[in-house]
Amino acid sequence: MTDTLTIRCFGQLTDILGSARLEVPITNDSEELMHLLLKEYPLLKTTRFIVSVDRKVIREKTVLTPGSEIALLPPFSGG
Amino acid sequence: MTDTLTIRCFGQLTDILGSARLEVPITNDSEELMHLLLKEYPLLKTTRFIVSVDRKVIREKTVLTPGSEIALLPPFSGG
Amino acid sequence: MILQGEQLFHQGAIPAGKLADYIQQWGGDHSTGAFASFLGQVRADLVNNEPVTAIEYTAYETMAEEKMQEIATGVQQQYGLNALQVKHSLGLVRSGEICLMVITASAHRKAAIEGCNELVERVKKELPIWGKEITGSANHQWKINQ
Amino acid sequence: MILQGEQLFHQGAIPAGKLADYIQQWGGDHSTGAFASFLGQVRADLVNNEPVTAIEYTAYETMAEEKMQEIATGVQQQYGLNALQVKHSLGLVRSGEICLMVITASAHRKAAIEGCNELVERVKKELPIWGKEITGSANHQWKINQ
Repeated sequence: MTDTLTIRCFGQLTDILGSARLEVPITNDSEELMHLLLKEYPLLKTTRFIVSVDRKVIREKTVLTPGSEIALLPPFSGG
Repeated sequence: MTDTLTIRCFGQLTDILGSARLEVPITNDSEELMHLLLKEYPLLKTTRFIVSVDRKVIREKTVLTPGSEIALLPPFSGG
Repeated sequence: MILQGEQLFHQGAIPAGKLADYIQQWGGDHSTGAFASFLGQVRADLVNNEPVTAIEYTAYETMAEEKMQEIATGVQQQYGLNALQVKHSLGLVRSGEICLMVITASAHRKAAIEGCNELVERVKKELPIWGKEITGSANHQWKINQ
Repeated sequence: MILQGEQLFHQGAIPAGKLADYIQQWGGDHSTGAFASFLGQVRADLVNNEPVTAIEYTAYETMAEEKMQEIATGVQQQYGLNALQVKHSLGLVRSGEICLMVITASAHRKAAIEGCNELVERVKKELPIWGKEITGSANHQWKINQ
């Protein structure tokens, strides 16, 4: 067990943050995580993104565990 | 100048009439032609078809000349 | 670019590779962002309890070519297509083989897709082409478009 | 037949010939009467007065593959498709090259065409894929789907 969460970033977020991965101390749920992320990485406020946990987009507060696969996803632009 | 009209037939009309071409004495217009054709070839009454003159479908009475390219077209079934 | 001076009709089944040929050729236009295509294939439908083995296509060729030019010009202008092509078989096409190919190219997907659909509908409704469905026992019936 | 166990992603530009390969392969199903396809190509649009020379695609690959399976299963059932395939590029695709290929097979044209359109829309809206538009002067901007 680890006491940090690794968060994957994609698209323009990798430009904005200068990295494709962020590390933060573990939080209980996705709402706590967002508070923490926006405090630690204020540049996140400059762009739109949604959050996925275990490869599913989440719309509501979601419980997190050290094994959760978390990602920040800016608007999709495939095709 | 010729005193007959040659009429091309397509699709199931070639089966019904046993021929891809009909010859009839010249008529002044398409309405007279239809009367003549239905009298000479009563099997034409057994199927639906439309008439083209010079490669355009006609919907109204059309004047004919010996040079008119006339065809009887059963329902299209391409594709 | 319309029809590129090519004939509408193709003797026998249309090879699937023709589709790729047009796309490669038209890809040189870098304002094109979308290709839509439709291929019609002869199905082994049951006719009087026997599967269709082939369709034999005949056409009023000169009228069909003229009408196709008129349709192509109209659809090209209406949808703002960069290119379009329609090929239809004449003669025998076996089940599992291709009898109709329609392809469009446009800047954006909506025009390419809608233009392609319109071409398919109009080809089936407006071109003087007839299909005779042939079954194993030398029987046949004339195809009816729905 | 769905996706045939193949990967969604293709490294670099998608060769147009792939389309013909699927059609030839699927033509063996004589209940299929219609193939519809869509190809997306990188356009040389102007970005800050410079033409786009390429798009570099990245993706959340595992999530995209899972989502694609879910979309494919849903669309296959909803439209009664005999087969479907979606391929999307990863990495650099130059303008005039193909970045997206969607193809469907069905008994009748309506299902093939509508199923193909739905797949195109959902691929663009729902798959976690990002395109970085690259212009000549080493500049870039992130693509925005309309």
